Amino acid sequence: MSLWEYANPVKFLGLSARLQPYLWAAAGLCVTVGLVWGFFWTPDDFRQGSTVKIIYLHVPAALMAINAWFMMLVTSLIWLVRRHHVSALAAKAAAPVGITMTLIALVTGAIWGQPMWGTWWAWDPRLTSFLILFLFYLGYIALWEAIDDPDTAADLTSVLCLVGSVFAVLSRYAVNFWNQGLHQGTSVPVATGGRTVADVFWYPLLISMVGFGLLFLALVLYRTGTEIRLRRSRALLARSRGDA
Amino acid sequence: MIALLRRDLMLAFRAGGGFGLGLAFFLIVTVLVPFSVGPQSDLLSTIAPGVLWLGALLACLLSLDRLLALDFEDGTLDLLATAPLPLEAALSIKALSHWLTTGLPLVIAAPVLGVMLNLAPAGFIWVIASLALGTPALSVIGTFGAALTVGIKRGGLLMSLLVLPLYVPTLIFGAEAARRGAIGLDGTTPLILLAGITLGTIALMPFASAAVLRMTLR
Amino acid sequence: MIALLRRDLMLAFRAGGGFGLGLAFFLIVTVLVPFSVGPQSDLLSTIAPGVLWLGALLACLLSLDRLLALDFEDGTLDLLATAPLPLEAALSIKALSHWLTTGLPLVIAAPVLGVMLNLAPAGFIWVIASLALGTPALSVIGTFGAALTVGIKRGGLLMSLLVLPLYVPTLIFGAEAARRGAIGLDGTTPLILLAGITLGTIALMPFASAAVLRMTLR
Amino acid sequence: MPELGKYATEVLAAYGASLTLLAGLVLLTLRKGRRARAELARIEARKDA
Amino acid sequence: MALCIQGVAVARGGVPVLSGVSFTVAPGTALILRGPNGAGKTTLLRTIAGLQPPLSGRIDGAEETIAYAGHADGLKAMLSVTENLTFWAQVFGQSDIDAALAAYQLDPLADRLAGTLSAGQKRRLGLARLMVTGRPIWVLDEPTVSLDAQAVAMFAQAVTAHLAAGGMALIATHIDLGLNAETFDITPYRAQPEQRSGASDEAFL
Amino acid sequence: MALCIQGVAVARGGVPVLSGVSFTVAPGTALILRGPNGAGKTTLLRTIAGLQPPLSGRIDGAEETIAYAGHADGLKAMLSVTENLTFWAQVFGQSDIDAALAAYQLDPLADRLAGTLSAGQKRRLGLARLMVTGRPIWVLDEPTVSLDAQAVAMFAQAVTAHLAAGGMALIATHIDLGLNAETFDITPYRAQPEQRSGASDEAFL
Ligand code: HEM
Ligand SMILES: Nc1ncnc2c1ncn2[C@@H]1O[C@H](COP(=O)(O)OP(=O)(O)OP(=O)(O)O)[C@@H](O)[C@H]1O
Ligand SMILES: Nc1ncnc2c1ncn2[C@@H]1O[C@H](COP(=O)(O)OP(=O)(O)OP(=O)(O)O)[C@@H](O)[C@H]1O
Ligand SMILES: [Mg+2]
Ligand SMILES: [Mg+2]
Repeated sequence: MSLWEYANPVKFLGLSARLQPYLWAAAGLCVTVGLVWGFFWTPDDFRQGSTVKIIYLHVPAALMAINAWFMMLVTSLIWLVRRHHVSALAAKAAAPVGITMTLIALVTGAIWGQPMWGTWWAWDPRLTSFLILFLFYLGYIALWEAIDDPDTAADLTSVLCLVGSVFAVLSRYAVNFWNQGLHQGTSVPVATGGRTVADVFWYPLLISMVGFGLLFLALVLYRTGTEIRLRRSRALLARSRGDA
Repeated sequence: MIALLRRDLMLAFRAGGGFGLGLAFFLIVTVLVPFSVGPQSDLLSTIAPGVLWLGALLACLLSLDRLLALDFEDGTLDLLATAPLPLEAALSIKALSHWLTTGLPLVIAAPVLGVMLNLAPAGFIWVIASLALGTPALSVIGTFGAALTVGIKRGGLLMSLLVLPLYVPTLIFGAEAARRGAIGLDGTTPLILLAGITLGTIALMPFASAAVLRMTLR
Repeated sequence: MIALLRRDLMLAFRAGGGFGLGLAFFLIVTVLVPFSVGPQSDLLSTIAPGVLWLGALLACLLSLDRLLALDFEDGTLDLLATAPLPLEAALSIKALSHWLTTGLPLVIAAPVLGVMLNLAPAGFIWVIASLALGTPALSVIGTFGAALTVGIKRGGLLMSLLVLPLYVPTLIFGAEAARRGAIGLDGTTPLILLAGITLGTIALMPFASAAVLRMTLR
Repeated sequence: MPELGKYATEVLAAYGASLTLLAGLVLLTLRKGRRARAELARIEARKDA
Repeated sequence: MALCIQGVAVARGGVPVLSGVSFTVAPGTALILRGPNGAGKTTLLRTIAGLQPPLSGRIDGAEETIAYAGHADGLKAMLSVTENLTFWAQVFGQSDIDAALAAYQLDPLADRLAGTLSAGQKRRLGLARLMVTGRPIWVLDEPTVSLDAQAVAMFAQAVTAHLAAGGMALIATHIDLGLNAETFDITPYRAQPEQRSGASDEAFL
Repeated sequence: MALCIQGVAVARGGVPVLSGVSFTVAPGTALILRGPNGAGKTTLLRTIAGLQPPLSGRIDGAEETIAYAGHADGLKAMLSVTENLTFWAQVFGQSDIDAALAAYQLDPLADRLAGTLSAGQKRRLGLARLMVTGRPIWVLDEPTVSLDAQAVAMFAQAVTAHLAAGGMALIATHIDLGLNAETFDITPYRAQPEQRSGASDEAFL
């Protein structure tokens, strides 16, 4: 049996209905544990004081914001190449989650910036490119909303997602060229090969990251189901109109 | 009256109705400013009040072309002109709904964008006050411009051209009040003048707009 | 190909065709800047390159909504899609004619407006060079945005929202080159990067635009 | 409650804002999902009737 | 009160198209306007509805008494049938839309967005709008475009009921509506070049 | 080469409207498509012209051979009749527009801006455009809308001449064109709910 079978909406609904209880439970558990641990039982950093506690929100949200866009890119490609509806609808479902994550990263970053850098906002490359990512999400969602025909909307938003990704990467380099920043480098091990935070901060952070990832998955599955049902309502209505 | 207002607001919130697009444009313009003038925070904080005013003005301007043109194309304006509601009242309502869906969100968003532009803390209250007092004038004057160009296909750019000069006094007083406030001076005088302009345009412009619209519908 | 270019240019020059409107908008925005940020000449000359770039970008943007929408409404696009001319070529031509009627006049007008904004003498050549290299990219990217929103009524503001983030790299390199030039530094590196973006978009974007347009026409 | 020191406002604001955003997202998602289910059920009932 | 047109001349795009038109529509009666394409029916009706001034002549009884329906229906695609109708009812100070919905058999469509209606259904909604205005004089420009036979019958019945209640109707059309009404052919009133007085460019002649 | 349609199904707005349509148009012949409003004629013609993909079935002989004329004429109001026609001729690699002007008696109007033409004259110009494409297959959607009797005759003559030169024509219309051609009624091919396979939203049913 191939993975593509789940591109059938009914199959997909069945699978996601079976998966979702576990996903929601795991996501709730990890997010709660990660955040509670981080908030209540970690020491303050000697330099940053209690503001390190923001990291348990900031980093997972930032990570998921980027991953959500990446997921949309992949599902858009699948839609354009193989025209599986679930794929397009999953991209549509992920966008609002992604934009919320972006917003959380921006807001927590801004709040963090005030004590650390003495300013809410600086035109640092990483911050700036996040802002641009936010704009891309906005445009993507607005385009989905503006087009009536669902297939055309899926096509157009997919192309926008592809072109937007290229330009988002371009912007990232342009912004780097334009201004050197204040922001920390990454400390996620896969990115640097070793990590720079102490274990006391790292474990709750890791749990929180996993939790945000699971929460993202659960939300996207649920929202995709919603989109499928809306599409089905629409199709049924169109049929009944055609029969009349 | 209430019916017209409610319908316009409802349409703005429905899919494709354009609510929030003005806001998004405002956001984008403000974001592009640092890219174009550079990221130095002191420079940004000097020009912040002006940029916020200019951005709000452009966002208002760009959302004007849906104010009347859609109603013209589907015949609603013809029918409204023959309805018992005076055209002056109808246009005032349209200006009000434009302000509610465009101007008001801009006023509310301005502080956030002010943060991004390093606006001096003393300036926030002045920027908000001047925008809150000034944007209604932008909507009312804009309605006049929209009425002038309603029959012209894709008249957007032409309308900008007609309306922008009319926006100059509002912009001058509004930006002046915001600027003075931001450097710690007292901006009351320009603010009062701005309020005067707003009241004057609200009282008089609808008559000009209605007169112009009657001519275009003819 | 030539026929399409000639027709588009002819239409732009006829009454209501929109030639010069972009230019006028550019002019007005640049004139409004001193009103909003205040008249100090050193401040103005610091931000002059950025303002010129931002003004040019907005003027380009606002003239985009007539690029394809009019042809869509009167059925020309349907007929062009069935004509022997590949749609990619047709869209490249349209982008070219947009550049000739909007971008090129902006490049030519920029020095005049630079004088009004107290642009440093060393900066003129850099501003012109960067605009000349960068505005074609703006037209080509804009054509993509126009193709995305062509079927949407009054899609102008939505198009701005989609296109502006795509303009960011072009704006950054263009304004950076102009800014460096104006303060006497060497702007060659950003200028080369800008040229790279322009060439890349000219080579690749028409395919994306044509694909998108085929989807909307369907 | 841990001792947050002089940065209490910032930390609490960050947690408050983020959790509000997350809760809002989840609630909106669930509400939209329930509405879609109800709508579909209504249409299918009408079709079968 | 009757609608009374006396010696009216009308122009379109600065060029006079009709002159010397006179007729009266009494309460309880309808008048059908006829004439070939481009004769000036639309221009005349818009003038009577007060959307443009006549070049000369008098129009009596048209103040705040006219409900006009032209080529465009004034419907919003993103509002439902009920919302569209309620809006127009409120603009004209009325509140009851049920009679209008029933007369054009729009009840089954009441919750559909107007943009998802077919052309004929849209037209039916546009005509239903007349019934919520409460105005005595209906001025209609080709009301039956894109309607099928059944819908034309609904329309004829609605007009008959309106007339029976003391209303009036002035209808420009090319087809037979099955109404019991007088016909008025505007062809003889076409403005002749030499008669064209009062046009806005007269001063240049 | 003939235009050959085999078992084609088409959809509009995601809903299949026709299925299993098959016919052939041989060189020198015309085919008249008939069917009530909303039957799917426009959708079928757009599919054949290549503007949208069919759901299923084959369309042969339609590559770079079709001149399509739909509801909109693709005319620019601010260009003159000659300029409009010359533009389309050049797009299709032709140069001679005199025959087209003559066939539709457009010579007296040659220097008028298209925006100042009447609806019927605009339509004549739109049809004249077909003659400058040099394409063998004309695919026409209600070509005679707003034409008067004389202009319909001009059109019939132009089609006859095109057929005599080995061309083909596929015409959707509601009225009698006075052409000597076969008729094809699409009503029986309406997609039935249970037959509706291949629609984009099929997966959701
Ligand atoms: C408002 C804007 C901000 C945005 C958009 C932002 C964005 C990001 C992103 C995308 C990451 C993930 C990078 C990665 O792990 O590779 C990150 C990590 C991080 N950010 Fe921010 N940030 C902002 C402000 C701040 C501020 C003000 C601080 C504190 C001084 C801060 C401290 C951190 C830390 C400590 C990390 C973790 C880096 C690591 O992995 O070690 N951020 N931020
Ligand atoms: N914008 C315009 N500028 C100049 N002349 C115009 C304009 N619009 C219409 N005309 C001319 O005015 C005359 C009257 O037009 P009108 O629309 O009143 O005719 P009508 O009787 O309603 O025709 P139809 O039966 O086709 O609706 C026509 O000859 C037309 O060519
Ligand atoms: N945008 C749309 N979304 C959904 N359905 C549509 C859309 N446009 C048309 N339809 C439906 O598709 C069907 C076919 O339409 P089409 O335009 O092909 O009919 P037609 O035979 O050309 O009719 P006419 O004789 O009126 O031109 C109709 O039933 C119509 O209601
Ligand atoms: Mg008429
Ligand atoms: Mg049709």
